[in-house]
Amino acid sequence: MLEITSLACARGAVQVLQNVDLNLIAGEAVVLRGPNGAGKTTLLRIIAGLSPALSGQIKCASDSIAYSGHADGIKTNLTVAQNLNFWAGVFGQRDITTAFDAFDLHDLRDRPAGEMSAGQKRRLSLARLLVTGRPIWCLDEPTVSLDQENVARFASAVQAHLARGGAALIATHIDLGLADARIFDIKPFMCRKLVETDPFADWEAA
Amino acid sequence: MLEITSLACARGAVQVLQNVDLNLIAGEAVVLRGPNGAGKTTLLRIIAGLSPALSGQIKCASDSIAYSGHADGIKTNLTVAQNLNFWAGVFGQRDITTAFDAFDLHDLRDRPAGEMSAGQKRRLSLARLLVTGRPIWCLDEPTVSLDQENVARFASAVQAHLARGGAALIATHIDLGLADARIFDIKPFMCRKLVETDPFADWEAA
Amino acid sequence: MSLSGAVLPWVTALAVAMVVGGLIWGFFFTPNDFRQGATVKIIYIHVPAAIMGSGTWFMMLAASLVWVIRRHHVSALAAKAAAPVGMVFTLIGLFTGAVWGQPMWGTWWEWDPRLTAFLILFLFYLGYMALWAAVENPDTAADLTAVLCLVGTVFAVIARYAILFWNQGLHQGASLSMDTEENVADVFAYPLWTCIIGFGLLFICLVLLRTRTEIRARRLSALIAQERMA
Amino acid sequence: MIGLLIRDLRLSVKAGGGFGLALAFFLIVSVLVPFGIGPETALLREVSGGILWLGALLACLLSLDRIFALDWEDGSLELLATSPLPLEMVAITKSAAHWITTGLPLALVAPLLGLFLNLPEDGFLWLVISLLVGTPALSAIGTFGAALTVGMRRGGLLLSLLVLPLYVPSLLFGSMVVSNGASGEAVGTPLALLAAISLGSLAILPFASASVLRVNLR
Amino acid sequence: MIGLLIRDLRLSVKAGGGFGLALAFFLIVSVLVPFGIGPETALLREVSGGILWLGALLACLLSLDRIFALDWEDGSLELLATSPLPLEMVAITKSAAHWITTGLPLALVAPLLGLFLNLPEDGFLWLVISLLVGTPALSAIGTFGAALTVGMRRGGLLLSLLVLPLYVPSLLFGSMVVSNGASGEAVGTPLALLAAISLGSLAILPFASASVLRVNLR
Ligand code: HEM
Ligand SMILES: Nc1ncnc2c1ncn2[C@@H]1O[C@H](COP(=O)(O)OP(=O)(O)OP(=O)(O)O)[C@@H](O)[C@H]1O
Ligand SMILES: Nc1ncnc2c1ncn2[C@@H]1O[C@H](COP(=O)(O)OP(=O)(O)OP(=O)(O)O)[C@@H](O)[C@H]1O
Ligand SMILES: [Mg+2]
Ligand SMILES: [Mg+2]
Repeated sequence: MLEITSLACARGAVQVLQNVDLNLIAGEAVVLRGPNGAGKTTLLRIIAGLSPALSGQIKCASDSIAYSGHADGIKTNLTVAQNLNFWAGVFGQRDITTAFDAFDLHDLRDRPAGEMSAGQKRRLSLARLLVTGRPIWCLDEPTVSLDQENVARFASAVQAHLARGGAALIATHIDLGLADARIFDIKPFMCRKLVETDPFADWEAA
Repeated sequence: MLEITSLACARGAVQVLQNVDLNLIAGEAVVLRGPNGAGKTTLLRIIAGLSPALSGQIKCASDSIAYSGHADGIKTNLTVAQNLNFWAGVFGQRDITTAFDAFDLHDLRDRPAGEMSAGQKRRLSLARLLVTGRPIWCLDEPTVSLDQENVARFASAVQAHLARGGAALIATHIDLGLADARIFDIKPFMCRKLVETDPFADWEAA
Repeated sequence: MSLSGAVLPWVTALAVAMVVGGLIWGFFFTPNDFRQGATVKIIYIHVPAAIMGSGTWFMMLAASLVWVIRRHHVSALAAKAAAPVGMVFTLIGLFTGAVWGQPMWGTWWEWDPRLTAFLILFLFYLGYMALWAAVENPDTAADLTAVLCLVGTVFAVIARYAILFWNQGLHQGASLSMDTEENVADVFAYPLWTCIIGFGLLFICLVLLRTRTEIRARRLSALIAQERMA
Repeated sequence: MIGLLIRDLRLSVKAGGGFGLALAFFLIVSVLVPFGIGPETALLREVSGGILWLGALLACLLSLDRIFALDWEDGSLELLATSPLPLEMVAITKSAAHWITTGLPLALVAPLLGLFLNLPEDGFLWLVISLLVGTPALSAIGTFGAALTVGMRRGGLLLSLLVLPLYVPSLLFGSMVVSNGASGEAVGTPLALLAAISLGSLAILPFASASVLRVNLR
Repeated sequence: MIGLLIRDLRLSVKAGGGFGLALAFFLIVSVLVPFGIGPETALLREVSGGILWLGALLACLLSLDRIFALDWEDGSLELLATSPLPLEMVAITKSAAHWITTGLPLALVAPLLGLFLNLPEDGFLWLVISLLVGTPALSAIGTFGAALTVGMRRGGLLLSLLVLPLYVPSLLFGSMVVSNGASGEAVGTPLALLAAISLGSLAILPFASASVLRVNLR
């Protein structure tokens, strides 16, 4: 579903990853690992199409990626249901009850999203993935602030998504309890060099 | 060092904790556990003096608590060293090198804090604790976004703090690797009732 | 509650009686002024509304002080309840003044000190109400608006003084004070006093009513929250 | 798209009176002007049309950073950018929501403030018309400015600095419509130009906004 | 405290010209005014003092929400509240930093803009003096307003609505000093009153600001 070949990623003026090759097939979950500052967030943002790659290719069907980053993307003034309904509308979906079921949000349905704890907000933000209807999930540390029970809930939501023929690429530092997930360590691809060593060198000569 | 007796905590108009009794002695670390939305953040904010308690007492020396919440409290436009120097100044400390050592920030010293990854920011925010010079640390999910190596670094910083006669109260969902930390589960103290069931009921009668 | 509930109908009745009576008296049973003609009759609405417009702010100030010092919940709600009433009185004062100004001074609006100060008072009401509306937690809102009311009062007084300094205007001086010679003629004064007292009673009854509504609304939301809890 | 519009309107209403606040600010500016330049009616009458347009412009300006800032901070903007909604559409919708909560109510309430500033009687109609025709451009330009500065966390000043020069033509023609209208001169040309600016901005600027948004998001 | 002041100043410089932006806004407003009200020299001369004061006030206003908003968002404000620094001190320091980055440069550059607006010659000195004396009150009042609305995420409008009526006395006395000065009348009384307002605000408002900050933080 997603095919990445010899991708080079930069953040600011510094290249942080090189030669990344990664294949994601339907029904597969890949856990992205790497120490702090390795470039996981950078990689995911590039795959989601938010940042441009330095070089290399990313092949996937257009409009097939659902991205979720460090921030929750929640409107604190709206209720949980309003938040989710909005995203469902944007992605042309109707049904938000599966999302409510998956993350046990029924009790919080009419709570203003600002009046929730960190973990509750996170659950709402994950529930959004289910209303995108998109096959490839690119998640950046999705389980931050979640307790054990909710991490398990998240894991089974991912499993269900895989069973439906979806795929997931998940950056995380903790163990998610996804039994047959492939681990992809980006440590070997790390590099630190300046992107443009001297962009105006030829101008000096000219 | 910190003595909490029959504390009741509310968030908004809802009481979330009741009858919390907790003693923290010098050299001791207590890990606060509880499911999402239990009231850990609420409790820590009350102990730190940010929110008022509903009832009950908190006894500790004044100006003895260093609080660190979900947010990092980092100025993205300043460098790492400037950020830390500022807090050192506010707390009347001088020396920031121990803090740099403890969280291995030397390489990042002159990096603008905004150009760091989530985990690197978190390390900076934890390093701030060391420049407060305060004995009681109240930390709300301090290891969010940290990789294993840095969680270990955090654990040894806490150990060193305890060895210096400090104490720590840490809310977290993951295992910190603090060998002899006492676990304090707040689940038994959870409650859900309205603070003022009906504040003006007696006015109706009057 | 039951006390205010018992008092309320009587105050309301009295207020309505006095306002209607005073207005009818003033409108139909007083002579036209020799200079101003029939327009003088606006006075029966304008002056009481203007008095109550500024009076309400002082009542809010007092209620805010009580809240800050004694944390008496009803006083916070009373201040909240009074603000829209005061705002409307102020608006009526401004509006009737403008309508009166058109024939008297030839313009709808004039940057006269009293008018200007009144307009600023109107802005204070707006800000105060906007702050109440903006804060969700009622206790937080009460605290913030109380401080705003205290600070606002000081600045409103300074502004009043500043404006006097800035422009000496066209507006009438005090014409109902007890000690001056040139009071309005008694034919005008009696119905005017009736209207003023009537407006005062109207203010009391509106604030009582709104405070009761606020209390009930608070109880209702508490009960709804309780329901949701269960 | 309708969903986004509704959400934005709902948010600005929830946030304590989307409509009311722009109006209140407009009111205050119009009230402060006489304090600055003195209460003489004749003087006020002469400057009133321009001052009202300036006030409307400033009221618009103050609410600009709300257009994208909140969505940026909480991460919604990234999510919108990866959604099926094209960013051009997002930009148009945001302009529309901004106009509905500021430009439209400003235009409707302007005559009242005209009274305070002693606007000549013939000017009232033209004031409303010029604001109705001209404020969409203010919203579209403002959206572009907000897109340019999103995520730069430097208060509203940089934004104002970028946007104000772009507002000059609208201000110029807008106040010309009012002053010509008030003094009974022909208003056709400035009004046509004002409308042209609005239509042009609405047609072109959403693309510019979307492209700078994309740059700022990466 | 000095540390906080230095940090704030450094931040506003880093954030793309703390000084420059207020100035630029001031400049633009002063330039827009002639567009709004027309270029007649006599008319401009008459309104210039007041317009300059108004421009300074609006430039102040636009930068107000920066005072606490950033510290609130990134959690620094909570940390400051739990630090040994009393919140009253924080409020004073914030006012001072705001004044140094807006009020002070505005006062210094105002004469230049006076030239654009044909301010009468005698007015220049009094313009500078009145701004120097009056703007500290604007910063202190603004800090109070920012403390009242911190964390309310509703753009600058609510803040402006709360703060502008409080600015009225300063604006009145300030522009009175300029216009009296320009026309050779006595400026003593309004100047003294302006100074009194500034001193009073600086003495009292930090306490009010600290108390509302505490309420907003809980
Ligand atoms: C929009 C315009 C006006 C406003 C905002 C306004 C406001 C006020 C206010 C605040 C008062 C003071 C009430 C008090 O506290 O004693 C007042 C009283 C009064 N106004 Fe006006 N006024 C306006 C226009 C006019 C006009 C055009 C007239 C008549 C020519 C007028 C005649 C009076 C009189 C006779 C009083 C009673 C004075 C006294 O007994 O103190 N007003 N008005
Ligand atoms: N805005 C930025 N500008 C320049 N460099 C940046 C920026 N953000 C991050 N970096 C650097 O790019 C590198 C990769 O960062 P990235 O956020 O991708 O790491 P990560 O793997 O997600 O780390 P973490 O686990 O801490 O979230 C880091 O070394 C970081 O310091
Ligand atoms: N601003 C708020 N207003 C009202 N209720 C709130 C607010 N914030 C949180 N709550 C509620 O208070 C309860 C306790 O929240 P708190 O943030 O203390 O939980 P927590 O233990 O820190 O959870 P987490 O592990 O998810 O961070 C939750 O049920 C939450 O829904
Ligand atoms: Mg990351
Ligand atoms: Mg929490």
